[in-house]
Amino acid sequence: MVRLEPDELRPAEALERFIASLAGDGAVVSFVGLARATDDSGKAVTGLFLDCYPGMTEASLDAIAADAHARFQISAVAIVHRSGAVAPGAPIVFAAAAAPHRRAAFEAADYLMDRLKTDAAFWKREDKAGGAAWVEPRQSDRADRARWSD
Amino acid sequence: MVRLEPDELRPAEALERFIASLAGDGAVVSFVGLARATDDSGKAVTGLFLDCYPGMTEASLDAIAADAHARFQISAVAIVHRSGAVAPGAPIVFAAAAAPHRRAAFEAADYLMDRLKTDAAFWKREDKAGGAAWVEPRQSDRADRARWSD
Amino acid sequence: MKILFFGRLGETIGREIHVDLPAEGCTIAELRARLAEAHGALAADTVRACIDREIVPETALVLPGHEVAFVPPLSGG
Amino acid sequence: MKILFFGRLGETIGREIHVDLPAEGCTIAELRARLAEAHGALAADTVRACIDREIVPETALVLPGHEVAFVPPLSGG
Repeated sequence: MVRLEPDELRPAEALERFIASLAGDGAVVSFVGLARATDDSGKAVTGLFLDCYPGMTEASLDAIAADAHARFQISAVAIVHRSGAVAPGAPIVFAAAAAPHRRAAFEAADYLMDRLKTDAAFWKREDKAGGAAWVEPRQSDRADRARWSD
Repeated sequence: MVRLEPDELRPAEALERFIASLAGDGAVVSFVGLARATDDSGKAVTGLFLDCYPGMTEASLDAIAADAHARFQISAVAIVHRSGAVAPGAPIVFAAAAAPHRRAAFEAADYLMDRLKTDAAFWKREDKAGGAAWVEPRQSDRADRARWSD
Repeated sequence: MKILFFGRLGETIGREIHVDLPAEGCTIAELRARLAEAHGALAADTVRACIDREIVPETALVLPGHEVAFVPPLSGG
Repeated sequence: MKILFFGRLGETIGREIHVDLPAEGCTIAELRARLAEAHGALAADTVRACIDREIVPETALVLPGHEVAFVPPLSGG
């Protein structure tokens, strides 16, 4: 269940659908990321634009989901990611993992997000009063990603 | 947002309500626990009964939520927990944490679950073909709980 | 006075029983010993007593107006 | 041949431009050098080239029918 969503992302619906798809797992961990209303320096962000490369972006999400499956004792993964214009406060990403045991589900969801924050094929523009700025992963995102290096 | 739910627990609604209650947080981590269809020895469970002590049980959930607030840089916590008869596969617990940064939200949700699994004031009975059995926390739950000892 | 039971105890003893309490009260230990005569399960030291919905030690004094309960070990959620 | 651009490059250069490719193809490095004459941003070594939606090295051979794109560093999700 990996999907690029050009329109509104509804986390509750995504969670509902994910749970309905499961067969006997006891633990579901999900992450919802909402667009921040400020940038890293505290400046107001009036909107976010997520540029994607059709085909390549989906493939990057699929690869992250497959890596999580290979790495953890999980039975299902979901990634639903916005593309296009996202308003401040609106959901950008829903990522979830299901497993028989909660530890694996927590670790896999954590891993999904660390990977998505650095390796998902998006180009993000923050629109602000002073103009727009294209952003790169934070140093903290790179450090989080490095936690999972083999 | 801490609630004991004697009737059906709807995780998607709980998530929706939790997200709607937030003001500016970027990260929401939620856990959904579903009743297992088998016990630890693999035997089929036909139903689960969660006995609670009105007043004491809610207080135990409130205390766990307060401890999470004190321990992590989070801005909101939700716990919705079933009581009474729960069918196999049905949701038992929804626990969520929201924070400006995802690491705190993940850790707080993880913490909430480890605490709930050992310190929530419930008495759980598994109904099986051979009869019913009241259960205590697993050794693995106690070990998970011990991760957070001061 | 009403005494409440939960979990396995609620099933074997019933959700509540009524007992007469001395006007000057008694300790949990004394109350437990009395109740255990009829309900042996209450003698187990894994069974804890609550006064007004808080777990209390055996030395705690039960007074008229208190809500007293006996509970098995928590199962957790 | 159509060349695609994403992120900041898509904004400054446009989503796509058309160029003539020699029938025998050329390397990414050669293509990049040609395009960079008009679009200096493509000279930056943080800009990576893709063939058929996969990031490729500078030595990769571009042939007719390939989908070629240049992309800035990923922002992540």
